[in-house]
Amino acid sequence: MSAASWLLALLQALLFIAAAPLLAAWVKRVKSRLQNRRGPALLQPYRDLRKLFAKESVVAHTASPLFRAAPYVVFAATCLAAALIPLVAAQLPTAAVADVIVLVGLLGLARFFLALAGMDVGTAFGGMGSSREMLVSGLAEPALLLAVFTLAMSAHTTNLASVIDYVGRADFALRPSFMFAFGAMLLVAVAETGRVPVDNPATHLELTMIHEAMILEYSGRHLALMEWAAQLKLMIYGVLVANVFFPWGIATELTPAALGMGLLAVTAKLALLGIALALSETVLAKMRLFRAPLYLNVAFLLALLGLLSHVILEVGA
Amino acid sequence: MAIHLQFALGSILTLLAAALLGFTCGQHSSRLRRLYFVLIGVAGVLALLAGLGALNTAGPVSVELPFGLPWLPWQVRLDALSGFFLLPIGLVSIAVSLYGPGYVREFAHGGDPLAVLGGFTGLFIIGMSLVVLADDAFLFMVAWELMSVSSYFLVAFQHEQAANRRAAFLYLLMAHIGGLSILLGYGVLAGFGHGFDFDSLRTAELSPLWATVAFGLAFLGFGMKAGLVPLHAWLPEAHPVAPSHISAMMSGVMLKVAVYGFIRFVFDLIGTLQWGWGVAVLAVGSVSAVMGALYALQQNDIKRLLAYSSVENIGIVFIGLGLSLVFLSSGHHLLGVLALVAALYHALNHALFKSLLFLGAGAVLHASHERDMEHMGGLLRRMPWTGLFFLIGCISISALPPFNGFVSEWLTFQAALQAWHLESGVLRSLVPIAAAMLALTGALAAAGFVKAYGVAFLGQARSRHVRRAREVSPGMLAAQAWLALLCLLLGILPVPVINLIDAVPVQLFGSGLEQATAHGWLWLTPIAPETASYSPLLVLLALALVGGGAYWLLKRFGLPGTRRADAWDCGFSAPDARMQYTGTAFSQPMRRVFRPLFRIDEAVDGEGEGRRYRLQVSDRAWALLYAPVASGVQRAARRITWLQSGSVRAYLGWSLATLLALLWVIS
Amino acid sequence: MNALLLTVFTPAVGAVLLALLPSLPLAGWLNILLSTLSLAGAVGLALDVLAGGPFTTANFHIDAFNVYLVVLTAFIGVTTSIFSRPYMRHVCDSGRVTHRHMRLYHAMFQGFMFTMLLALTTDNLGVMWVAVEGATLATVLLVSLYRTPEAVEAAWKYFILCGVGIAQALFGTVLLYFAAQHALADPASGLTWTVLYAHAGELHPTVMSIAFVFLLVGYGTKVGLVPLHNWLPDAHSEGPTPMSAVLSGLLLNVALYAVVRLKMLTDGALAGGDDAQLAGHLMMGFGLVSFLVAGLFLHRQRDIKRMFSYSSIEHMGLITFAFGIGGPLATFGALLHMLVHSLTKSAIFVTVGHATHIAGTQTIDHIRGLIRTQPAVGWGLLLGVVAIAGFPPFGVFTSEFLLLSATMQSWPWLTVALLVGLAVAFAGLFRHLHPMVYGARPEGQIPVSANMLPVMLHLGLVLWLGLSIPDFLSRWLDQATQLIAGSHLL
Amino acid sequence: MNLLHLTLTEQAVFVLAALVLFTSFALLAQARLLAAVHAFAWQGALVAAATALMAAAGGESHLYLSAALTLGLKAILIPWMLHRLIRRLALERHVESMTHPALVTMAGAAIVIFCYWVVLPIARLELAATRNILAISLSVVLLGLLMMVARRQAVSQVIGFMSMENGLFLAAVAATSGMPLVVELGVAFDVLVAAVLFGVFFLQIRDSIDSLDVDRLNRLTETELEAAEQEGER
Repeated sequence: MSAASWLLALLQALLFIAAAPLLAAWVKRVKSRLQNRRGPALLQPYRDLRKLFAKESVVAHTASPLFRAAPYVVFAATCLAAALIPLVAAQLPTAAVADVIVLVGLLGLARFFLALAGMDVGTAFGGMGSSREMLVSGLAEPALLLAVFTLAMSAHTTNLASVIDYVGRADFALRPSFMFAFGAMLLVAVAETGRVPVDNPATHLELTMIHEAMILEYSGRHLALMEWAAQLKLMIYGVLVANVFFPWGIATELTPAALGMGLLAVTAKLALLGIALALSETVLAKMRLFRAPLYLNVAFLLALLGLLSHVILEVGA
Repeated sequence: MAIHLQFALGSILTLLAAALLGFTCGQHSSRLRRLYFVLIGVAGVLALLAGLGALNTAGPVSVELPFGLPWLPWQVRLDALSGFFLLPIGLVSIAVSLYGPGYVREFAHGGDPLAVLGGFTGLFIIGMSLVVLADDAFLFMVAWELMSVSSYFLVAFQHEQAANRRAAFLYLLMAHIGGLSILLGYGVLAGFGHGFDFDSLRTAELSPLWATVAFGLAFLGFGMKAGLVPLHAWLPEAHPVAPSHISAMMSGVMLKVAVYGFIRFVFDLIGTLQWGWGVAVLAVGSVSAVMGALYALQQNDIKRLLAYSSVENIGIVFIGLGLSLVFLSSGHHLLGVLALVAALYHALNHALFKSLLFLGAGAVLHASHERDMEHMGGLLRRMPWTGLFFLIGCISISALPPFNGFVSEWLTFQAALQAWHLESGVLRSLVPIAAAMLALTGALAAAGFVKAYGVAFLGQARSRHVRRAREVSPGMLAAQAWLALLCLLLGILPVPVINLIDAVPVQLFGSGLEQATAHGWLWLTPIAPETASYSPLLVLLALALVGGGAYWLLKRFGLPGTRRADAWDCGFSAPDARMQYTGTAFSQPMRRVFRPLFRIDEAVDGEGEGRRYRLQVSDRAWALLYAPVASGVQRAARRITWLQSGSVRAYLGWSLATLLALLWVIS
Repeated sequence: MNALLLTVFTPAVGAVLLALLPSLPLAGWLNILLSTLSLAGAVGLALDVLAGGPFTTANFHIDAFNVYLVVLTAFIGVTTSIFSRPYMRHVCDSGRVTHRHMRLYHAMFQGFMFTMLLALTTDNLGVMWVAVEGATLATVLLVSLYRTPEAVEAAWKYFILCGVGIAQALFGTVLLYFAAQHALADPASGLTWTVLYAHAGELHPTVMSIAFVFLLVGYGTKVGLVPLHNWLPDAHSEGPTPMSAVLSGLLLNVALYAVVRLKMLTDGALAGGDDAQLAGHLMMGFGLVSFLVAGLFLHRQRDIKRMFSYSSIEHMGLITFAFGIGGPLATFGALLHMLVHSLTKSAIFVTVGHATHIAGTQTIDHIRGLIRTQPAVGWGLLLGVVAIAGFPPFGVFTSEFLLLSATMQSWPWLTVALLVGLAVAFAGLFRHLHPMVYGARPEGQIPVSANMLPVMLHLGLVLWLGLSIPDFLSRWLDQATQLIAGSHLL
Repeated sequence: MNLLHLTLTEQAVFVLAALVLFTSFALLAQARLLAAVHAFAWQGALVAAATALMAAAGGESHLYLSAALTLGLKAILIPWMLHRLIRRLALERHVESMTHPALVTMAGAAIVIFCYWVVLPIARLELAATRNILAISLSVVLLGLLMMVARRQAVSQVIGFMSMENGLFLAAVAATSGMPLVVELGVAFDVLVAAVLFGVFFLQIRDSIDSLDVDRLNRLTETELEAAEQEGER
């Protein structure tokens, strides 16, 4: 891999990280429009981040060093995960560093520290949030990996770039396995990014919180990093869904034109996804916590069906 | 005699000396005690050297010991497989030798004579080393049972509590039954191979049926020792009640010895594999992994939690072995090797982080005399180093990058994802499901260790003992540091490690896993670079870079600092320790979701102020497997008492009847 | 020859001496001395045989097989007498027996040794019968030594059952003699084992098979084969502990020795017939049944000595089974198992004796925390039971390993039964053992003066045998195997 | 084979053997102790007589000795000792209540037939003229055993035991015209000692359970343990 491609990868990662708040803002805005509100400006999240960075951060007396280290770990892990995902160009050297399983692992690392941080101060809410987060993710992760495996087994690789490459090159075919995997992926994405109907990012009622409950004690720069990581996570799942299942337009060779094309394509896809998410969040209501397992079982079932249909229908035995 | 074989025997002799020293003058003087642990450490180093030597030597080396039966002398053989399993023995022994002097001090004051502890610890390690080195079924069984018995004495070490006695009894019973079935398995092979030395066992020509019988017996025996569901129920009883460094040995090393036995028996001795076995192992492994993780999540005794997580990790190892069996039996040699390497790697990893965690738990026990996590909390600020090492252990065992647990699980995943190579569609669909179970296991394990660490080390202290806890002695910390360091190294440098392990498949099947390490020490590419590749070192660096970078930036552009304040109290009184989320509460959602898998006895006793919430989560294996067998034996025993009615006339009647019956028979 | 006389007749003289000797302390020592003399003779005898091979005199026949048991018997006689001196003193001081009874005890101890050695060494099956019966008569009064109702009852059952059994054996002997008379040139030597064995082929098969049934049931009663075993637990549990030690360490062996000798004759007579293996099959059946049933009985014991007597039944069953299988490997294993079982079991009974003194009772429920009270006794018992349960590195494991592999070769499916039996028996032993040795020390429980030398000696030997079988012993056993199974193992 | 082919002495021996068999049935059916002892004495005497006749017929002199032994022991000494014991234990009037005496007798008959069936193959080999007596003696042995099973009285058990010994003597004499002398003596010695010990035991038993009912010797058993357990369960 040439230095140029490394540079490109770096740029792409930076772009990814920079664009994450924008996606969140876009979803918020569309949602409020759908609810006949004007909603915040698209740049609002950036203003929030700047404000938080400017504030001093308040740490509880009972907090341990881990409490202060966690935000950096979470942020770093999430950024790294983001850097692994082809955003505009498929062929990137980062793919050699880690594949999709490592990606899931990195998200897991972020979650691990997030949950620990939630329990560190020793309030009831933090623990509650961590417990619920681990439940949801614990049930979501197998479904996610199973969906990924479906792709991986069709593409014979767990290397994201190669998967995208494979799906992109393959002449168009109606693949039941992809259909199911896509469904599963969507459900998991919603659950993992803490959106309605599993969690509600906008809630301020402690007892219903999951993600918010874990970062309840955070403030200032720590909170900023946590928020940013959350927005990154949303973006990650968005790009995964968008680029893996619909790799149309993604740059396969490193010419400016192709890259520009890829950028446009991914922007459009993400915009559409954002609208879809906003729609679902408008029409759906948050579920009780113990409905979430059922929801995730559906996701797992879909992923499993995807796998089996791949084995039975597409390969044939 | 080859130098590394000399090392191996040397370590055994050293251990023998240590055992004698322990038996004779264990508790008398602290200097002798220190000498004892030095000997253990030396033995560990020798075992380590022997293992490394064997992994770097082309062929096996063997020697006969002047013991055993006249026509069946003890034969010792050191090949790559044995060498590999000498590594965990050596590494953990070293850790124990560092840890022991500080830890056993508390027993010196109690009524427990250290002689028993010291002596049997030595014999225990000797047993494990000999099992790995044995080259004939007789020595193997002797060493195996020596391992079981000596560890049994260690489990029963603190025998004042009835629970420990019961655990010890159960442990020895299970070990005995398992040992008998292994013996029978060897008997089957020997019946066809005409001889009990491994060479003649290898030559045994078995019909598929008899091969399956032998496999079944071995799987039963070794699986029972390794603690596979549903035979696992003794394990979480026995491992926790031993002194912590012994628990570390048992969970960390002894289970690996069981895995070694299984590999030796099935992959080496039986030789011709059948895919049905692979499916069976895969299924049992997956179930063990998931059940182990779920039960671990429900435990509040920290050592029990660790023991159950051993069940889980052994399950993962067996998933790898099952995959290997499936691939090898269906002719996909390379993939079989990959799965085997993954299993071995995970076995080694588990030895490291499980010992690390048990030593950490022991340190907590030592400092606070507390095993129940519901009474802990806030230990990170009182025991920062122990806390740090325990955190590393938790991350590793939760299979999170860039630590070692992740590498082996990643390899297992990679092997599973090659299922599309398989011809049979059934296998093609079964294998990925096993992979999904593995994923579920990983997530549950993460949840379990978030609970363990969060409840025990974070938050506020929940009891007086814990509030008084202080950091433990440097020796004990050094032991943990050593293992933690190894966890990190095996996590970020997988390629050299795999180069080392590679000798095992090379000597077993003639070819190894070259392509995995073909692209330099930095890139791990199990199949091919475009299929999957992983470079944990870069991942670690990138993490450090981003995290450190963010930290540096925030410091650099001098943003306002940090203020300490009370935690958010929702406008009520300041939160105290009793308001924290308890471990029971933490695991409640999982308990509710997976309710059918547990036997839950839940109640609220009392009224008003004195109300108490009581929760008893017990293992279904008891009711479903153990109790029926026990009651069956009891019933049979009660049935036959009429033989002995006490009346002499009845006895004479027996005599007469026997006589007449026999005369009838022969006429 | 002198060695033989020394071995066999020292006890006979000793019995008379001890019966006349009034002083009790002296008697204890004299008892030890006599046993040692007899052991010395036995060792000399063994050296003769190992050097010059088997020899036969007017009434005696010594070969590798019985000299092996002679040495074992004499050795255990010595260690038991060492143990019994302080033990019986303690009993006497506690006033459970009078001085007259002590004299009886010592005299009968030697008398018993005499009958055992005579039964082993004689060449005449009739004399062997007389000696075995004599052994019953010698021990029966010792079983009722304590005069408790249980003791008397146990003695009565012992007496009646063994008497009947031995009568049946006599009938078998008569039939044997009957068969011999028509096969041999000189009918007068019709009970001489060597002659019979030489002409075994000419004995009439039908008569021999009927005779063997009677002999098996008869001597089997003394071996303690289920369902003829009922006297054994009672006698062991009620008699004084040294008696239990020799009973289960020696008497059972000697009875089994008789059975094996007669099996050799029967096999010779039946050879070539349609049921050539009849004797072997009968023994296997009895052995297996005894093995399994005894294992189950272990679970329900409340008296510690009773429990271990059941374990004796179990092991005798195993040995009988092995002899029944025949073949060099099984026979070798059986001989080895006889040795290690006798050593281990008598060691266990020694520790049990001390344990009962510590706790002041034989009831398992009241024996607690031995290790805390008196580590030597507690660990002795624990290790002894670990050994008897067949854990390496103790020798019992070696012999069981051999027996299992022998079974695996000839009767693969029976190994399952054996393993189940072993597991059941193990569970039965340890569930009772655990609370006895472990746990906190009950208040008011004090150590007693215990001489653990015999225990250490026995367990040490068993450990040695488990680690490696010395060359001379393996050759010795191999000669015996060759005698019994007809072919060498080594 | 035909009885007429035998000499008169042999025929006499057969008669005596039949009488011995009859006596053991008498023992089996006899409820009164003293009468049983007498019957036993008669049995001994008959065996002795049979032995003597055999000696006369076969001209084996050492059989006279064993005949004398039998007479002395079985017909005189042991009955006398039993007599003394019974009187010492004040059991002259003791009448044993037997359960189903008829059944026991039938069983005895069955045993006799069974024994004949067992011994038949031996009898077929034309070995010794008196071999048929083997069947009789075997039945006597087993009838003695049956008697021990049927009787709950210690004394009558001993009588049963002793009559077993009679059967054995008879067998030895009939089948093999006597055992080697050393064996004969040894057996006789053992029987004597046994008789003495029995005497001792009667007293011990009487002291311990002040009765000689062996069914009351049932302390040592496994089953009562179970009963206790069920008590506990309830």
